[in-house]
Amino acid sequence: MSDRHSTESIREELTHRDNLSLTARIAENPEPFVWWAVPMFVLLAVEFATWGGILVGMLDALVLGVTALIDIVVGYVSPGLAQVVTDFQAGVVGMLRSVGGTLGELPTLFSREVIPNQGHQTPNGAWQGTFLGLQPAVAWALRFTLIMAYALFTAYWAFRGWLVYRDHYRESDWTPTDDIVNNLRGHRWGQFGIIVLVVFLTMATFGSALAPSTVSQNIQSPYGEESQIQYLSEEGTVETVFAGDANFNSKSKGAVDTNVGVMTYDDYGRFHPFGTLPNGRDLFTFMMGGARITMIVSGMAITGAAVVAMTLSMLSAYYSGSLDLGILTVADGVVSVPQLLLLIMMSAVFANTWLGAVLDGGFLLALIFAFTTWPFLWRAVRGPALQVAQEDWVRAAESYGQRPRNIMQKHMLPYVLGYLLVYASMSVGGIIISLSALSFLGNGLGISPPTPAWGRAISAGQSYVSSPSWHISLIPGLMIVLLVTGMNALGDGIRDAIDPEVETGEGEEAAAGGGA
Amino acid sequence: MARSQSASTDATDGREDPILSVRDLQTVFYTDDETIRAVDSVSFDVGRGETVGIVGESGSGKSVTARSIMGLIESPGKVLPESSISFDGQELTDLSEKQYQSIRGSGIGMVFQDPQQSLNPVYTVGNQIRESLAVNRDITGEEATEEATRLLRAVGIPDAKRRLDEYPHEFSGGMRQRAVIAMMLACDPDFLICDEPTTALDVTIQAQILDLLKELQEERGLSILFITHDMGVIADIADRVNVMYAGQIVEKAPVEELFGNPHHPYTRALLRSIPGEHSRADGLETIEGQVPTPNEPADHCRFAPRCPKAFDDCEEVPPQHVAVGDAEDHTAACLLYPDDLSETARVEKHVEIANESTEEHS
Amino acid sequence: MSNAVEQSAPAEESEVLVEVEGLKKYYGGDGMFADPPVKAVDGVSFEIERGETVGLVGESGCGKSTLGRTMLALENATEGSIRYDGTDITTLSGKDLKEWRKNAQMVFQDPESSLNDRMTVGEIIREPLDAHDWKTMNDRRERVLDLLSAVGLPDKHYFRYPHQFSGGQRQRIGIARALALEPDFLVLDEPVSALDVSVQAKIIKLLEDLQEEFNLTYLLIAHDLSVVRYISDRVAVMYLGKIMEMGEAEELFTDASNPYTQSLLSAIPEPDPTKTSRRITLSGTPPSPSDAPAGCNLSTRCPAKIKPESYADLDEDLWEGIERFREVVRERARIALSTGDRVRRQFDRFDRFDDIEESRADTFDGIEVPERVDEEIQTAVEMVKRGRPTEAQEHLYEEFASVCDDEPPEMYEVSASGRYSYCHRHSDEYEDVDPVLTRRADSD
Amino acid sequence: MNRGVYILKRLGLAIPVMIFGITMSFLILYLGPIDPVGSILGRQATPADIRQLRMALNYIDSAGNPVPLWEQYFRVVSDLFLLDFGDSWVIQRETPVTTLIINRMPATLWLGFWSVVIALGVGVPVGLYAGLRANTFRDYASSGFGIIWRAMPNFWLAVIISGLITAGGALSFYRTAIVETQVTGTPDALGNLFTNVEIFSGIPYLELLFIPVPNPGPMFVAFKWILPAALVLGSSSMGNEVRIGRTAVLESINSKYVETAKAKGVSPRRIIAKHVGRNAIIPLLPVVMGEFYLLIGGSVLVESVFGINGLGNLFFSAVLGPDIPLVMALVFIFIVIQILFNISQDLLYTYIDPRISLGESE
Repeated sequence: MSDRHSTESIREELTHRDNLSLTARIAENPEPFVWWAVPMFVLLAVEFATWGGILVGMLDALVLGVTALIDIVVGYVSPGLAQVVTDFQAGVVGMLRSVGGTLGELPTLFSREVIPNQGHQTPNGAWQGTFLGLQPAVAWALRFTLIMAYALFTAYWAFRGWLVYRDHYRESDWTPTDDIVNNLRGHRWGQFGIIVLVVFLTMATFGSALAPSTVSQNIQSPYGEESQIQYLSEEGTVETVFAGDANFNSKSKGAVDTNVGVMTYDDYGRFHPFGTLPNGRDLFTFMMGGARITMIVSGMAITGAAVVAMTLSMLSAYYSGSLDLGILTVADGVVSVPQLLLLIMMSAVFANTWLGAVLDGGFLLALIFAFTTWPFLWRAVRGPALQVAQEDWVRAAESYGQRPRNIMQKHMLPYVLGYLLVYASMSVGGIIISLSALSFLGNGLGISPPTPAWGRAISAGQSYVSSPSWHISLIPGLMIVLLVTGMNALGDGIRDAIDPEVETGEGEEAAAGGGA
Repeated sequence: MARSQSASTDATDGREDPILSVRDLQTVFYTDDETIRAVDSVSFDVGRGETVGIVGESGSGKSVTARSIMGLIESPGKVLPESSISFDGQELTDLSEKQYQSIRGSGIGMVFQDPQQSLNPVYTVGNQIRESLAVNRDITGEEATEEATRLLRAVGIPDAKRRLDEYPHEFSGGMRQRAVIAMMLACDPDFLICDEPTTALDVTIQAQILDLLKELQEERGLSILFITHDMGVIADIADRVNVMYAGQIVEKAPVEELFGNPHHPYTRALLRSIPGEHSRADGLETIEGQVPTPNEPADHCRFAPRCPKAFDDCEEVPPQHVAVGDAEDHTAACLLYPDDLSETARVEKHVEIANESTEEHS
Repeated sequence: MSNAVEQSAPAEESEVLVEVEGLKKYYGGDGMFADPPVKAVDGVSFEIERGETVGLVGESGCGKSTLGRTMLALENATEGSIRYDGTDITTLSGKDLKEWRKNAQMVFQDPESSLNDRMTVGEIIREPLDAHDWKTMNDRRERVLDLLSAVGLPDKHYFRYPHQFSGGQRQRIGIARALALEPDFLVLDEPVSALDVSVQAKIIKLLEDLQEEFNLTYLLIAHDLSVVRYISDRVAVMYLGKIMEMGEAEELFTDASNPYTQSLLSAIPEPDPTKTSRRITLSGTPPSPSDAPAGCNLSTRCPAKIKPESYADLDEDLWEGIERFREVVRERARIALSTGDRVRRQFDRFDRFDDIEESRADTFDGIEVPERVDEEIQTAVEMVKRGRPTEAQEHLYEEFASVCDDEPPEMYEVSASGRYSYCHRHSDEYEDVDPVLTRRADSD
Repeated sequence: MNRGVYILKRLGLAIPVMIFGITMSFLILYLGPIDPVGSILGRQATPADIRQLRMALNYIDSAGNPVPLWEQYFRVVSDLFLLDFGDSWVIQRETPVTTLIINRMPATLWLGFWSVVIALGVGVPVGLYAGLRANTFRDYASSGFGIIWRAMPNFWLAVIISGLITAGGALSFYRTAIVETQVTGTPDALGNLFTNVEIFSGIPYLELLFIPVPNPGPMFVAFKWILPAALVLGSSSMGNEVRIGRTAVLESINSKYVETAKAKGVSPRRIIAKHVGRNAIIPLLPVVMGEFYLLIGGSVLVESVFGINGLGNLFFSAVLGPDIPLVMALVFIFIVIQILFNISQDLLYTYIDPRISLGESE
């Protein structure tokens, strides 16, 4: 990282050239960029359909949810206008769905079609229909490993992009971000958090390809047209059966003879890495479906809460006084009702509205979580925000007449953002736990069945903890523990990276919240 | 005043049997990618009943010197085994943590820079003074309270008895530093290290504290090692002065001699960069460049890159302390001295002294 | 910008740039349960002429920084006016205020916290220009480079972050930022106090050069008197929200009139061990700005305080003892009693303050106390013991207060050069400061 | 500021908070699309029945016009503040809400009490220990323990532990150890934890006074019964305490006042016991007080898994009911308790940390 500029050229560049943008710099020296961008393009292209699919899915949910909200509000004022909103919604969603459908047709490199793991044994013992005739377990493991490796490598390559930018295109030879990255490089615990996050995001994105079966075949419509499977019967003939019927005979009900445990095959030649549920469905497939909804809901919730908390903390720190007191009262008011109680109340009340149907109830839950979480985040970052507002550079900006909005954005936000990230990643654990707690309680709370939700699996296995079917409750719980620990680790990592001197976590317990 | 004729003779007498004798003190800090020689071969004495000053800019290693003497250097820092700190005839560097405890307080007391932070906020001032008494002098109960009141009164805090029951945050800055001094006096030390005790205070309060220290020294025969960055303060309080730069002592001299007849280019530049009574017309002298972080062995003069009088050998030969000026006890570590020799002779002399001292060690 | 020097025509030399009149800045004090207001600045008037440097010195908490900030309209003045080139800036708001802000800027004390360290040096210096939409982007960048070289930093630092610089360099960046909008007036708030001596000298030199180059007017706030003396044309000494003395720098430093200025000056340790100046020690600590004395601000600590007529013959030591004892009682009056103590006081069972006897004995130890004084003291002691220190304080006040406790003094002109000082002793009625202080020093 | 005035001021600030919380709950319950009438009467209800019930529930007035929302609101809120909680609508028709709550209270109190005691008894010592042994294997082990406890969902832990204790589980010996007990359901021994000794029996009025004397037998049974549930309920607080305790100790240990105490010659053990200990408690206070918060939320889940008939379970069924008066009453009580806890936390601060003068904390 030598100085790219001689003193002469700096003055030249800064004062005589209008275009100093990144693209101009890349055009000047394209080689490193190309070396990075081409592999990145290939990486994205081989799984284009998956990336596109998740993007479209999220957009779809967002459009549905936001329009539904607007609809409800507008509905109070003018039913006619509400109709317009509904029409708009139908149009956009229809379009998104058709795009999604087209994307679904596109092949991907690591799909179950390319490396199939569902097949049946022929009477001579060989496997048919699986990848290269491998055992389903091996074929599945191969696909699983390849996808994980792909995802981790893609994440790394994206980071490489930053390195390329830093080394070749950045004007400064050092920025505070470099320190943060360096600190994280020596922070094993934080790295553990990052890896956990990437792995769970992979599960959410590639869930259907990671699982031995698909949610639709195995869980949502096991008696659908496409849910027929072939197997080698005890008589030595290859039979065809609905997945639902096969599920019926693959239940894990606690007794030795009615149990399909971890890493075993059922009678239909299907491999179950995590065993089956009491209703015979594949737990691993269920978990992957659960991962998707969990990551989407908790991601949306924490983003919403963080945006509110950030805006309010800026306002309350910059203006302080009665505005701060007002926000404090509202925040305390929200917090005064214990969070889980508020959650239960709100989701019970709204469960049957059609806002509750968006994303299988997930959108509503995300809203409720955002509403109950922002006060904790706001409280946690209010301190740092107040501190930054006292800094001399804020006084300096005032002294030359900078607008308050700019002061908050340029001079306060960057500092608070780090803390916000720390507390957000710590609170997201609370959201994940509470989310599965609601699904655990059932009775219309949480994610609506049959969409998989982790809490429901734990609930289903409740009576089998001390039986051969122990896996049903144990595995989903461990997954939650792993994810929450990972998010806490990530929070610790970011905190140590932005502020390696400070060992304290004031406000952490405030942000941790939840506790379901 | 304190430096009357008789006082300085006392000090000379004391120096033959110094209460503290530091030889070749080396304290290093190990970080991930470098070794910082915060204190690099520092030697000086403190005689009985005298005040010795260490003056230097931030990062010169003066505070680390104090902490090394107190045995308060913690990992990743380390006092290297060649170092010797002898207090009252006892070698401190060999002591175990437990033995050191008996030296701290009753032997050597220390007053830190920030009185706000050196008192525990959750205990009353009286409690903390009584703790000193209990630990060091086995005085407890009613007697301790009385002694504590006496001490607070001695450091000039009015209404002392009631003040005992107050918490540190109820004291003003100057009062707090007085309370810290009282707390250290409660240990009944022979030797007191003051690490920038007035830096956090206003001038009028600083004047009060300096007067107090002088008074206490006279009353109790204390020996004081006074550390500061302020040339004015050092001129006011010290009998003898050591000037530190980048981990080393570059010049030592009795105080009048140092201020009246400074020799080391650094000392000279430092004194001339103080605005003081210079009028605007004279202009201020400045020292170019930055104070370096001492992260490599001292095989050259660390001031050379900023020195207006540096010559080639300054980058090659580590300067040694040689006698300069008229007074005895005035030495400077600079290749310009002794100035009655030619340049080559001077350099040779320094190399020779350096070799002698390494031989001594091996 | 090199032609800036020529612009300063001699005609402008004596023109008044800033005129502060009766300025007050109080904090808090409103609301139902509020404590009395903190009087950070309490009635200050002075002028600054174009092109001059006025030093503002005082100990921490004396209100000098608040005064500086209020003069830049960073704080709303509670009372009084600040005229800048004829405009009263306390009345400005919105667009006008923003426009005015171009004229006056501030350099901050701590180079660590005055620069946003997530922005490059270029962005930092450019921001004032951006905020005012100054010319084109290229012009702004050019101006930033010019400013960098004006404060002695190379162009390549444009893309660096404040973290990569030492304290002195960071202070240069702060100065460059303050100069960006070509202001006439700079408030320098302790610009060198966080720096080492050798670095300090360089920044002082830079400030001098810049003043000459751009014809700047400085208000230099500092607690380091040697810096102020070196750089200022005139100096104002502040204590507890008031200006105690103001006048020509050299004259004020060599021939101060106000007892506070004299004590302050005598407290500076000189880097010259051969000098043994008489030191006038101020006793005790400054009272809190929310509880300032009714009369002269310095009356609780003054070394030249006027004695009330009826006690004019009292011995100096005794007088000092009385003052110290009043301080003790005053401190006790400030202690909030718990509910339990209040109840006990109602029933005459209060004994928490019995140790006042000890403090009295302590204070008057070895001093001969005439009976009439002793009586008054004893009354006060009894009041304190009954748990009524406020009454005791009032009693002592009534008995021993002089004009210094009662009335705020006026500003007296004390020299032909227009120096004025805030002290009763300059009035013809009383003996002047110097003989009193000399006598005091001799008796020590 | 006087403590009494301070409490008044805090209560004054709490009122808007309380009103906000109650209004929010009211709006959710009354504006939301729930239909208590339908749930109470079922599908076969005749229009006349419905009309009568709606009248009884104050949704419509006697003329059949809907009661305006604000009128309902004022009625609900004023009743709450007058502590008139009304009758249950769904759970037990026509039973006073107060009776329902009082009946369910003991189980939750017993559970909550032990979960706090266990969490404090384990979490705080482990956290302090980890801080004292920072960056050693033992620290990592203890901190790891805290992190895992924090990350475990209460309900899952409850499922696993109750599952392991049931017959055939790995921990089934727990049922039979010492005395045989159930581990799910409400401990039946709760009814006679205490014997009331009536000291003034027969004397009018005074006979109402009694001294509760603990019954060791039932008490132990009830304790053993509730232990697993309490452990689960306290788990996340335990994790928090470990974490915050550790950082608090570290912060205190690296402070200047600890260094000063060392310089006084105070022994490390005493420094930890006196100087570190009390300062480390301060940041733990909000965690401990915050436990209440976790308890209320967590008790819904833990009580539901362990089948304990406490307030958590009551709340859950009230919400599902929907039994609006019961929900409002419980929310009201929770809000009041929460606010009282916050105020007592602030007050406790003023006792533990002398720096905080009344009125300065927000």
